[in-house]
Amino acid sequence: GGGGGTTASQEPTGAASSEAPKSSDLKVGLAFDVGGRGDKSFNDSAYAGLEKAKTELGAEIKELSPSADGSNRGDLLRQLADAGYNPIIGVGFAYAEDVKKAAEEYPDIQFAIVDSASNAPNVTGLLFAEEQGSYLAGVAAATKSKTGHVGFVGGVESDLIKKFEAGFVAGVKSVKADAKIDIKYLTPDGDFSGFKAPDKGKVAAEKMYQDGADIIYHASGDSGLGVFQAAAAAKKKAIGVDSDQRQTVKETDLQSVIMTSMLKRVDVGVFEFIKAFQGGAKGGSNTTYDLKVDGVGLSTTGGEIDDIKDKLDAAKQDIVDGKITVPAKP
Amino acid sequence: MPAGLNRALLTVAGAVVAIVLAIAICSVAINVAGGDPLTALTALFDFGETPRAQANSIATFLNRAVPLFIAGLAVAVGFRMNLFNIGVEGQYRIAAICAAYVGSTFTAPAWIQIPVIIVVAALVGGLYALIPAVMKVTRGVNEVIATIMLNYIAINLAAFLVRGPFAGQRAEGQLTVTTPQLPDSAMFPDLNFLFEGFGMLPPTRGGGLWGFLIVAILLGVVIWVVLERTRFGFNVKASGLNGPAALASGVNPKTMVISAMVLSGAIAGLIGLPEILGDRGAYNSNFTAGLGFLGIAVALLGRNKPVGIAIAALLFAFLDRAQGALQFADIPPSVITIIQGAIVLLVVVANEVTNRFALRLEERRAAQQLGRNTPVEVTA
Amino acid sequence: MSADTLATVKPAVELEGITKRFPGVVANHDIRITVQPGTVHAIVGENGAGKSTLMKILYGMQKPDEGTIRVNGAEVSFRTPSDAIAVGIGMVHQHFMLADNFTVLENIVLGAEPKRAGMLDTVKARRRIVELAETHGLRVDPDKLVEDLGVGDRQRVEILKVLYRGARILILDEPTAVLVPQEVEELFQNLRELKAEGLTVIFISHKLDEVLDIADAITVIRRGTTVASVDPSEVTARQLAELMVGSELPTPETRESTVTDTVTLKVSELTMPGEGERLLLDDVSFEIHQGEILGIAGVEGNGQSELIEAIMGIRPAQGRIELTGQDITTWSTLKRRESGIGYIPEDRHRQGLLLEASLWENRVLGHQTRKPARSGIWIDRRAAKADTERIVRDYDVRTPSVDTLALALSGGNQQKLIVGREMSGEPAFLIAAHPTRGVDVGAQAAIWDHLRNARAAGLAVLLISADLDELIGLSDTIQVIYRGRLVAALDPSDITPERLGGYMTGAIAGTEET
Amino acid sequence: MTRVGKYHVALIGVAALILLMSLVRVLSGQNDITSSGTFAAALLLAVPIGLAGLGGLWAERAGVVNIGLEGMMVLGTWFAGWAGYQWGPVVALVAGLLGGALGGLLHAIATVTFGVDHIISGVAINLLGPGITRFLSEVLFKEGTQAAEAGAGITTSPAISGSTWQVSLPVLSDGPDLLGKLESTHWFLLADLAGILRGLTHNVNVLVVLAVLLLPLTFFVLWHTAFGLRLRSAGENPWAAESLGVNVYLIKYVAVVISGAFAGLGGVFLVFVSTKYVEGQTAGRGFIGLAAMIFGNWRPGGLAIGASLFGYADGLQLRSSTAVTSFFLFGAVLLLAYLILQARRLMTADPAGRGVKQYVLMAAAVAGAIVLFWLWLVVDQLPNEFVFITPHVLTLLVLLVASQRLRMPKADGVVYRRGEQH
Ligand SMILES: Nc1ncnc2c1ncn2[C@@H]1O[C@H](COP(=O)(O)OP(=O)(O)OP(=O)(O)O)[C@@H](O)[C@H]1O
Ligand SMILES: Nc1ncnc2c1ncn2[C@@H]1O[C@H](COP(=O)(O)OP(=O)(O)OP(=O)(O)O)[C@@H](O)[C@H]1O
Ligand SMILES: [Mg+2]
Ligand SMILES: [Mg+2]
Repeated sequence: GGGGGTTASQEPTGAASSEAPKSSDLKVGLAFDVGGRGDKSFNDSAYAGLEKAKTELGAEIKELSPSADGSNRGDLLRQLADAGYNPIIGVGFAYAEDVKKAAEEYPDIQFAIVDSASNAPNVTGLLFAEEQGSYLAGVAAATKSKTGHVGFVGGVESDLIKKFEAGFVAGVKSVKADAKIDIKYLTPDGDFSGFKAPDKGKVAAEKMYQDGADIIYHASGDSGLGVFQAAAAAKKKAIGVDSDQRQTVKETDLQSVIMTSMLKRVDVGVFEFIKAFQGGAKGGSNTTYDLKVDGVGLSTTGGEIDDIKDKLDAAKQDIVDGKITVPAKP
Repeated sequence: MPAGLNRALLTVAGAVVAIVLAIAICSVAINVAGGDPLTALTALFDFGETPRAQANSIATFLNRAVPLFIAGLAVAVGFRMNLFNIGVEGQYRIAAICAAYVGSTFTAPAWIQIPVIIVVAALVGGLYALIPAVMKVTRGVNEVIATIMLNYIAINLAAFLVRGPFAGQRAEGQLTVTTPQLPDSAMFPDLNFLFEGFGMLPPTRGGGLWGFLIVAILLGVVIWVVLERTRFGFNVKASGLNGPAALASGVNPKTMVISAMVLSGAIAGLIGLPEILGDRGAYNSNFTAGLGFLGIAVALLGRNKPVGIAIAALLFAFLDRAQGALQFADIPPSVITIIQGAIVLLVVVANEVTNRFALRLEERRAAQQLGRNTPVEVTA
Repeated sequence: MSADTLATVKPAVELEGITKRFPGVVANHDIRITVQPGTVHAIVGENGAGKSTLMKILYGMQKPDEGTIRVNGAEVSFRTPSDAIAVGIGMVHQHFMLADNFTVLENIVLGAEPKRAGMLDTVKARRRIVELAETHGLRVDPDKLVEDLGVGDRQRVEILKVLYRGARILILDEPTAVLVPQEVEELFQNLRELKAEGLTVIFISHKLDEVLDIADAITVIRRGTTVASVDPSEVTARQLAELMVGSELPTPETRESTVTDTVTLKVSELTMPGEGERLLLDDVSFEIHQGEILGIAGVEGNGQSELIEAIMGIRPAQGRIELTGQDITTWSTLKRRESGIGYIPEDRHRQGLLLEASLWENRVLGHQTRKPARSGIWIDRRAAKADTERIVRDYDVRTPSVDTLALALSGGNQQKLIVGREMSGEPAFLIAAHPTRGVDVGAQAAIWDHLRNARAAGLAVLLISADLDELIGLSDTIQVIYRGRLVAALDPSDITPERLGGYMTGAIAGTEET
Repeated sequence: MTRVGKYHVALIGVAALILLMSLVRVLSGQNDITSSGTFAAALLLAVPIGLAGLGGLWAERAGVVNIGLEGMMVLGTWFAGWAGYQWGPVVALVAGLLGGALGGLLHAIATVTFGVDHIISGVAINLLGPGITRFLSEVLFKEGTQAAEAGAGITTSPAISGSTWQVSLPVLSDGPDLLGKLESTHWFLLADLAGILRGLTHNVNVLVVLAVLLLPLTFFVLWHTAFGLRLRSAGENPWAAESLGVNVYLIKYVAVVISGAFAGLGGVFLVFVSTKYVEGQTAGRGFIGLAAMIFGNWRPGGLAIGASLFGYADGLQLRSSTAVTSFFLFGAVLLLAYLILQARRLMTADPAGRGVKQYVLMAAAVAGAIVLFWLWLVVDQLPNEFVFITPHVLTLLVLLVASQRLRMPKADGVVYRRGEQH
């Protein structure tokens, strides 16, 4: 598979490329996960990669959002295929089966799926080592914590979010083996309202702060807003997720509580996949965006973790070198 | 003209006017949003260019209609008796996971395997609906609250089961939690040959038209017969129209509450099966949710009658299908939800207006007969 | 302004050329009535003649298509009842218009609430009500819930509602239909007092004796038009009836007795507990023989409904019920019906009909498990329709077809359908609760005939009726029920309605049957 | 029972409940059972439910069933978010109210003017609410718009500008924070009382105060004013009301619009809590509110109890997954109390009064108490899925146990037309 060895660019999208857009007959289709474009998160990040492909690779792009219940995911893929798009990207692990089916039905088209493994010869799995990034977040939290007590708020208790939890816990323990870690999920798997419940996030975080936690890592979508609010009210810290939330969150009082964010560069994954496709790469394998390729990492906006940069770099190096294997399951 | 036909014509006319109005309202919205209503309208009817795209579109359309239809039936059985089963949502989820799991525990010829799964789903759905029914009958707990609460409980129970006792194998790197894969004999044969019959290119194996459509049609007929032709159906209708009168006529309201609720739940149990037996082959955490709530709209739009529900389900599915097409035309797909809501509202308004009109006609006939004071003629 | 002369008093109400059309029906046609102030003016006419419609027009609930209304000489045009209330008109409706879950006080002040600082001034309202109640002898407790009141009390509340608004013109649409003679007499006493105070009363009733008793003037309406205005001192009830319908007033008379020795229904020691200490049914025992009609007399709310529902198995009660020798105490309603109990319920809309279903479906109701409506698990539609057609023929139900919805039928025709249905099961025992309530004279006679014929064929009937003439005329024996107990067994051949009323209200102590 | 009697019984009930909670807390060591944090969370979670329930109450008291509360609430959240980021919280409040009221108006037009079945109309509004707001977001919050600059996405609005006010009881729960100090002593009963009081009075959003005040206000308006009497009469017997000159249509319109406004206010509250509109943030609270209203027997007091119960259980499970297991102990103690009462009655009552049923019930209670106590001892941590459903299960259990004498307004859900009565 292609793209595996490429170094992911650190720049966010939109950075004007010196390379002039090549005119090509590249038609890239992308199907979002529920929530669709404009969610300021996961989907938007994927879109950023797509847009970059448009400007840098001259691709013609089409992006579709599923219905609110997500029942038409497979249909969207087929529509894109029928309309002549190739490659086609499904954003989110929920696309796994639909991509598999579609890939069987359209063997001449290349597919990619974000957050799930390849399951057909013409499917590329774009995997992210969230647990590695979360490990670094854990290291940062444990090092920065004065009380030796940190917390984790997960939006929905799905295996994806459990990866975040597992990495975070491992990271914290690596620094302080006896650290206390509070863990709370907001809704069960299958009930995605946990990503949209700032009030619940706030209640859960408040409790952790009251009990003495001073840094909370959240992987809970929009519910994270509540975590930040609780942090601001308790004058404590929080760690953001997916994008650099110190930049994406616009409220200044909340920005200052976001010590760092665990970055998940879906944009990089999407862009690199398209680029590799253009270069003739075929699917059937996975590309993992891990610390090695900076597919995941910590943001440094605000400079709050600058003082522990050495420690973080060391941890990162250990992971990249394989000295530490971060568990993906709690 | 016979009163019945008269009425039916009026109803149809009212519905058409309402749908046109709903689309008109949305056109205005689309216009305001900077889109072109005409493009949107074309998108609604755009089933794709290639024969394959068309076949896919038709399959999507019908595949969506099937669970909506079943959901509508489930809700309607309750409504017929003035029982508001808001809990179809939870019932079908629990039923789906149990049926998917039970079906995966054994392998038998399809003609055994599939019926067993269907029966398990109906049983579990019925049992889950029995809870609010018993609560209502024994303790007078309002079924609306009970089923609302049980919906949340069902979501959690299913989440627990699918990652705990009912968890199945999954491929490395796959994050969706799922029940064990059903054996091939459990997969409902698809109906793709139909496309060939119409001279279209059938979708490839794995996609296409779910065979469960046949079950849904059969179910519709059976429910129609049960509701319209049997004693049970009569009792349901009587209890719904006038509880005290039904009681005085010897219908036991408690039995009726329980049986109607259980029947409703049993039908609800089947809602998830088209997807599971036609496509997924398992229950997983991406299971389509919300069909129970849509079923309420479909049932009411179809006036709680199987034929009406079928039409309503097809209409909803037709609109849902266009979500992709609309996005190709750069129109926000949320207009579909607006059209659906507007149609529900306007169709019932139109229905109400025409109903009144028809009633007036009927009463006028009755009054005229009286006025003439002629011996009343009864048609044989 | 009308050119009234100073010499004559202005009429309280003048209706001129009132016409009201409903789809397909002319309910009122060129009606002319003049009501003098300070009088009781009766309006009579058969069912559907248009009396209620006319009154609703006068009360602003319906708009006339043509015609003028003058109140105290001034022409008025009402859009809503509040306009009518404003000029001093009040109406007591044919059916109670009360909110059961409200107190008497709330029911009375609704729409004319005394306020203080934005709040409902209950103190003032209560004072006013008590005052009114005392001056007019309409005693009620303002803080009781209406659902706990009997019919007589409810009627009083209705009248108080009107008086509370300071109405000078009272419309009473069949106020006596649910009252026993004593209560009627009490009501009339009140009306006379009101009249003496200068109030005007418009009074509608089907009981012509009452009309002759109370009215100062009578207007007869037939088919929506005024056909005569008569002086009550110059007509007899019979003449009045002829004016109304052009036929004689039938009386319910039993011919020779058909009572046999075979006991059809035996009820022993039936007891039903109530909410508090009081028993709804207290040790009720009686027998009905083949071919016998047992009438139960009693003021509404003394346990009649409970007795019927206990016999039907709708409400649980202690005691023993036997039907043709079999103990049916523990049977379900369905089984009781199947074994030969017919039931004409007291409230046809509530317990007797599916208004939004066709006539033939209403024929099936209560007979789901029996021929001809049933075949196996199916409803036999064809047979049910055919049998409904038979009922329509035999009982003269006026309807275009058996597929017509029941709600399109007038009350009398609905009642005839129910009677026909209940007879069609060839029951051994029939409960007939108010079988002719709200039914006009013609239909009434037909229903009585059906009951008599069935009795002659051996049917045992439990008859409950507020119409004492009917009760005395039809019954072979009369039992009086008072506070859930059977207090007297009377012979209908030597009892007057007045005396019967005395037993019913507890004024005459009962001769306990042992 | 007289008014005073009822009031006293309620007080005794509350006292007994607090005592019981205190006991369970001490026994189980789960301080969260009565901590100020739990009660603050309970308040936060109960208010939107209560507001939605109030919306339901107003409509249903006037005879219009309102299943569309969820949709109206969604409208409330969107409009509050949209107005809030531009013009601040006060305008957000007004806009959210109006948004909900708009949904109410639609419901009123359909049900009152056109006589549409109330449930259909409500269901349609539940479709329309999310549809319209999503559409509006797609148009007004899309990339390149001013809102997007301010931080909006298609699923969220920008944060509302300016802050909402919070109030505390001076001295007691703020500053010296006497209650807080008392709470941290963990003394039996005293600490519990302090925790509860502090939770309900520390840093409370003004909107919470407003919402809580709306309950007695509703009671006052509906049961003690002329307007309220007319409104309720429209729900009990609109024909009677009409015959007394009450404009039933108008009353119903007003009631249903107010109903929508309250649901919208619930939405505003959610927006204030999260400082912005988030798509899907209502998460079925309209339905829960409806359930709370039915739970409360169509009365503001009962509704408050229903909403509080739900909010409390939800707050507790969010704060502490382990504290939830104390409900086993709670149940066991309750059953024990029931047994003691029954046993005393058995001693005193005459033998004739003892039935088999009573013994069976008592035996069941004994068994139940043992099982619950055993569960409490054995179970440390329930699976999360069972923790999440605490409020729902609790609501069902309370409904099962409480005697069911629900009485909805008699003409609730009946399609009323002027001059027609069947
Ligand atoms: N709302 C209505 N719509 C259509 N027709 C009506 C309506 N109300 C009454 N009618 C017609 O008007 C006629 C007069 O009815 P009305 O109720 O005034 O009779 P009534 O004299 O009061 O009879 P009753 O003695 O039974 O009370 C009825 O026969 C009916 O045909
Ligand atoms: N709401 C209504 N709309 C239209 N027509 C009505 C309405 N109510 C009654 N009618 C008509 O009025 C006629 C009589 O109805 P109503 O219920 O007043 O009977 P009634 O006058 O009591 O009759 P009866 O003589 O049998 O007692 C029926 O023919 C019916 O068609
Ligand atoms: Mg009548
Ligand atoms: Mg009348």
